[in-house]
Amino acid sequence: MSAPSREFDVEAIRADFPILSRMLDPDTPMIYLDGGATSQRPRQVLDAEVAYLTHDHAAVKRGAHRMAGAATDAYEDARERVADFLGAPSPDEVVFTKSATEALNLIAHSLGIGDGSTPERLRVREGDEILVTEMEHHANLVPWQELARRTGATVRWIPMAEDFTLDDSELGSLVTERTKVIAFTHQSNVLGTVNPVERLVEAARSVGALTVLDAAQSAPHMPVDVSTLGVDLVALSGHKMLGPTGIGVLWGRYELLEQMPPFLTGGSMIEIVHMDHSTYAEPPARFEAGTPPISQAVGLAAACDYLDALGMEAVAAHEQALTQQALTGLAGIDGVRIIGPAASPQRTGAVSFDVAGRHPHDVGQVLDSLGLQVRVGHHCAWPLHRRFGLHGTTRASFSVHTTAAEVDALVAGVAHTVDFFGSFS
Amino acid sequence: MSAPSREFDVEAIRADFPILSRMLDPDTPMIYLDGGATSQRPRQVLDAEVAYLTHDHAAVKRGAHRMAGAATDAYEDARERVADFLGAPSPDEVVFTKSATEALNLIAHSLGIGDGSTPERLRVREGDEILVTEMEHHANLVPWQELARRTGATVRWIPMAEDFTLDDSELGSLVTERTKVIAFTHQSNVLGTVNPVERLVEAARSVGALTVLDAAQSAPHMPVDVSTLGVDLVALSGHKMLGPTGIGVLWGRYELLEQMPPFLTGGSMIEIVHMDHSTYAEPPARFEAGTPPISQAVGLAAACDYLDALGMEAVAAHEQALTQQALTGLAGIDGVRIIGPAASPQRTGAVSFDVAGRHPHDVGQVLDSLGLQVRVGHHCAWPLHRRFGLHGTTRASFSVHTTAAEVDALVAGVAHTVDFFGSFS
Amino acid sequence: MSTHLSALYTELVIEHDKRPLHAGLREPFGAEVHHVNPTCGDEITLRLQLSADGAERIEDVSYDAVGCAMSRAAASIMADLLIGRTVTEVEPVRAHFEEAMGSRGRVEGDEDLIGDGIALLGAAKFPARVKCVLMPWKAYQAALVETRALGA
Amino acid sequence: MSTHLSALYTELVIEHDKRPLHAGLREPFGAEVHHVNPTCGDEITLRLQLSADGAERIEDVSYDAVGCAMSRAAASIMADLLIGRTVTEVEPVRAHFEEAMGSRGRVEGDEDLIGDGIALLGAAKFPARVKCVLMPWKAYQAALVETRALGA
Ligand SMILES: Cc1ncc(COP(=O)(O)O)c(C=O)c1O
Ligand SMILES: Cc1ncc(COP(=O)(O)O)c(C=O)c1O
Repeated sequence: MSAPSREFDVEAIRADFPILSRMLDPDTPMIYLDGGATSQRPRQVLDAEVAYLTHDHAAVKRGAHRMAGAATDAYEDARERVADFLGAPSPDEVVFTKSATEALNLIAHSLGIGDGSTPERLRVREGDEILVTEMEHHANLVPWQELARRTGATVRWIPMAEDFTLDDSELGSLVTERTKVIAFTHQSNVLGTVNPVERLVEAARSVGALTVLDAAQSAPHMPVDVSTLGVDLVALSGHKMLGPTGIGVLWGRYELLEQMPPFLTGGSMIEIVHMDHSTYAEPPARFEAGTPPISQAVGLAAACDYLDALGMEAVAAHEQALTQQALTGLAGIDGVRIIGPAASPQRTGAVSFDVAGRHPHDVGQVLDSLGLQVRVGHHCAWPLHRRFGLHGTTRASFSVHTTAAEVDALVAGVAHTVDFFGSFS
Repeated sequence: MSAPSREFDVEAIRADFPILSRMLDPDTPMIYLDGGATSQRPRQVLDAEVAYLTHDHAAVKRGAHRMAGAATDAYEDARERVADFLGAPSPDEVVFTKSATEALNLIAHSLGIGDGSTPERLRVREGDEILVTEMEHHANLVPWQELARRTGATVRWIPMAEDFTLDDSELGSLVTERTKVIAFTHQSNVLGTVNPVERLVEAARSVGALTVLDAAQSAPHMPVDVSTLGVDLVALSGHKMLGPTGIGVLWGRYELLEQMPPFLTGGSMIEIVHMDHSTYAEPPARFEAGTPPISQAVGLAAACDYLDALGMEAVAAHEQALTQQALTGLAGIDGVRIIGPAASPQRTGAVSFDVAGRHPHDVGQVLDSLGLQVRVGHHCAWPLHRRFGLHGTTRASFSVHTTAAEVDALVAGVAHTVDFFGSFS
Repeated sequence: MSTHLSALYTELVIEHDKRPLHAGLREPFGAEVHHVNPTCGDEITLRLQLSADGAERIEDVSYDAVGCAMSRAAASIMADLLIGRTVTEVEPVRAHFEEAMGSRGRVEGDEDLIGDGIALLGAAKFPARVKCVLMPWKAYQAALVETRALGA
Repeated sequence: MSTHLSALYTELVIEHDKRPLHAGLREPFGAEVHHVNPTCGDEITLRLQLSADGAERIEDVSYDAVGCAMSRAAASIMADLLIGRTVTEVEPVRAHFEEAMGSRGRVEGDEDLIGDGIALLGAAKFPARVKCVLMPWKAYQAALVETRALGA
């Protein structure tokens, strides 16, 4: 068991998360190892939202009165805060959506509905190709399938290698002049694999394809700096990075956003509306139809503050240490197989595994009886599981508040699970 | 000044809204008359959300662990609560979206992307017509324009009569065999006009067209019972009915939802996912891709509880009285013209007006200096304003916490505004 | 070990999971259905064969189930309850089982009706598991509808 | 009446609103632009005429502005500041005015540079009004870009 870093005071962090004191049974404390599905919120995030709502709430961008001014300031300050967190050159590159899923849908829809005034680069059409990977979350796969269905384009994918990383040996033939988009996850929500962003960006650039990065599982766990990643568009979720549900982020290079047709339409995204036609505002407003998730933006900004105060490098180091501890511990249990690149030191956040002969649902049930809240199933990455002949896996995921003792409890719990089922004749 | 109804204890209600004690200047209390843009939240709603987040939060529908069970229960109970609030026969007819705007976009997109397996009734195609009204909020206009653009259908509209109600004299020729959809607002967010739902539903039925009701401005102010309204699909916003931002509702008849293609795609809305194709879950899951607004659903359910405890009939009566008080008071000021059906006793919620020779922005600024938070501009209903030769109006909108004294202050404030600008040589 | 857990994973459940009754896909059959639980990826393929005499006697239920112990045990127990009886006879069994499973533990379960199915009721307190246990029954119902439609 | 209000609606602003200088659309012009503030529906059509000698002297700024008192006064004051000077000369005026307006009241404003524009700075504390006041200037900038493009 590796001790948490000296600067990273996990006990102090835990005190910020009210939910962590929950008991599941009178003698079973809750051990939350499902931050990969959704994170818990520190008091600072809850308080920021409540403070906004009890002091400054009003509709944004639409009012001349002072409350509207206060609300608009809160909302736009949150945009600046998120831009800063992501290293974005301008807050105008940050679009608030309801989730990473909506951000990815926004991109996929926008690329399918352009007209003569839209640059070819931003129009996916019949015969074009969209390249994804075999490890994608459904959120970064199904919207592309639907785009392909609507336009006559084709979805191709970079397959998995046996070692749970991408098999990019055929990348040269997968990326062609027909490739319009390469969409891939930064870090797999199942495997923990961190993808080679630079190599994929280079391949995309060589044919003028757009790159779309699903950062839902990296932004909460490691520094994500859009100014150096080289990708064109990035999606992420508020609720996976200590922020509220109901908010996500699309980051995009301004010169692209500026040319992309709107997705959702309605109030606040228009320039002029007539009964028979309308024109649209500049980004980010163009992509934020209707009343946005205002208090949620404020909460997300507070989450960025919280994470930045810890330091994303430190967060990554903390979670890498826990990940290595879990990998080592679990690998020592008979019948347990790690599904993911066990040797990768970069990986953070999640460890998935298979218990021979045991359905993950049954594994999860036994772990739950011990207070261990882990996720079981295909984790919205069904093709990935199918590729490895699995119906599902059990996944433990780590957060800023996870302790080495909790990881020990996980390892002991899995050992107990194996024994438990072994005990039946 | 009419006294508030005996049963309806406004002072007790006000005590539930922490933000109402805000001062704008040391001697200027905030008078919030912009509930039409977004409502404030009672403590009960804030508390419900925080209680959920500090006790039960986890990802919904995806986990086998007990926290996921608690969260799923909270989320699905909220769906039942909202179904009940709307008189929906089944919670499966309630889809959580991010806003009324998204709900309307969902409908408009879904109707445009069907294929051979979709019933003709649910496919808008070239040559088809979509009928809206000239008083629509942009949220119930622009998505239809975009659907028309994508499909080759045409948007037509029921024009306004001089008395600020719909001119349905030509309804017979506007509704034709080509009409696939009639989309209209229940109550105008500018005029307060309540539309003749029954007549429009009848017209739609006579040609087999779908009816889409924008209830964003009725659900907060009067009973809305989908089991008796006769419409097919309804959209509304959480944040306008004392609930959180970041959540809206689409209600639809199950037999329609069941046949409508999905809009947003990704996790939790699928049945089976392969790399090259996917199949989709039944409603409501089919329309809820990704992690939904969980705590916001809990907050919205608490808002339904709050409103139902007051009783929507009582809420309507309270706001109708305030509306009549405002109409009478404002009509007595020289140079002030009511934009809306002054004589309609049904109307609730909002009173818009024009001050001769004064831009609404200037009117709003003076009112703001008095603490009166009213909205100015076109209120996302630009065509409606253009129809009446207006660049904008000033709108005061009322909520459960609005007092007769506040309406008096509004009337006095508008009189003061007229004097103020009259004082310049 | 928690009491919940021992209520779920009884010897009987584990026994049905390990050595499921009537498992495998057989001929003849009137209809075959394939059901999936999208949340966990569990699948069942189920074939139903009714008597040709109009009495709707269930001559065979054969199946291939991929899933957790609870869902596999549920399929095994269900097949054993169904085979040899008429659709009308088993309807109260199905209805009672579904009611008890959906009751979060409030409905006790009548062993005379649902036999070994009693062993599955421990799952009633776990909403996520209720679906697992009911999936074979949903598949049976769908196969019944289809068999009737094909026969008509 | 609040002091904020008297800082916004000075006699000078109301005077410019009532009797705007250089208002109306005139010929000749090098470019015409139309700007809209989508939040409030305010509109300005603005025409710019530069000297043909390469010195980029602003020979005329004519406009039709629909909007609140602040925005109409801003157009009036701007036109008066621009007409007769070169683009280069007015650039520091524009830049300073924009900076002061965006400063939320932190930058005081240099009357020598922006003249009557000083009267508009009361709006700097009202973010919703800053756009109103800057809209004519944005229109001028766009017209300048267009004039140059058409001339090139
Ligand atoms: C890699 C990845 N992408 C996208 C998503 C979708 O995020 P959300 O559900 O917040 O839209 C998730 C989370 O479920 C994820 O893990
Ligand atoms: C009549 C009407 N419809 C739709 C909307 C859109 O609601 P939201 O902004 O919550 O999506 C509004 C509110 O702005 C409205 O007043």
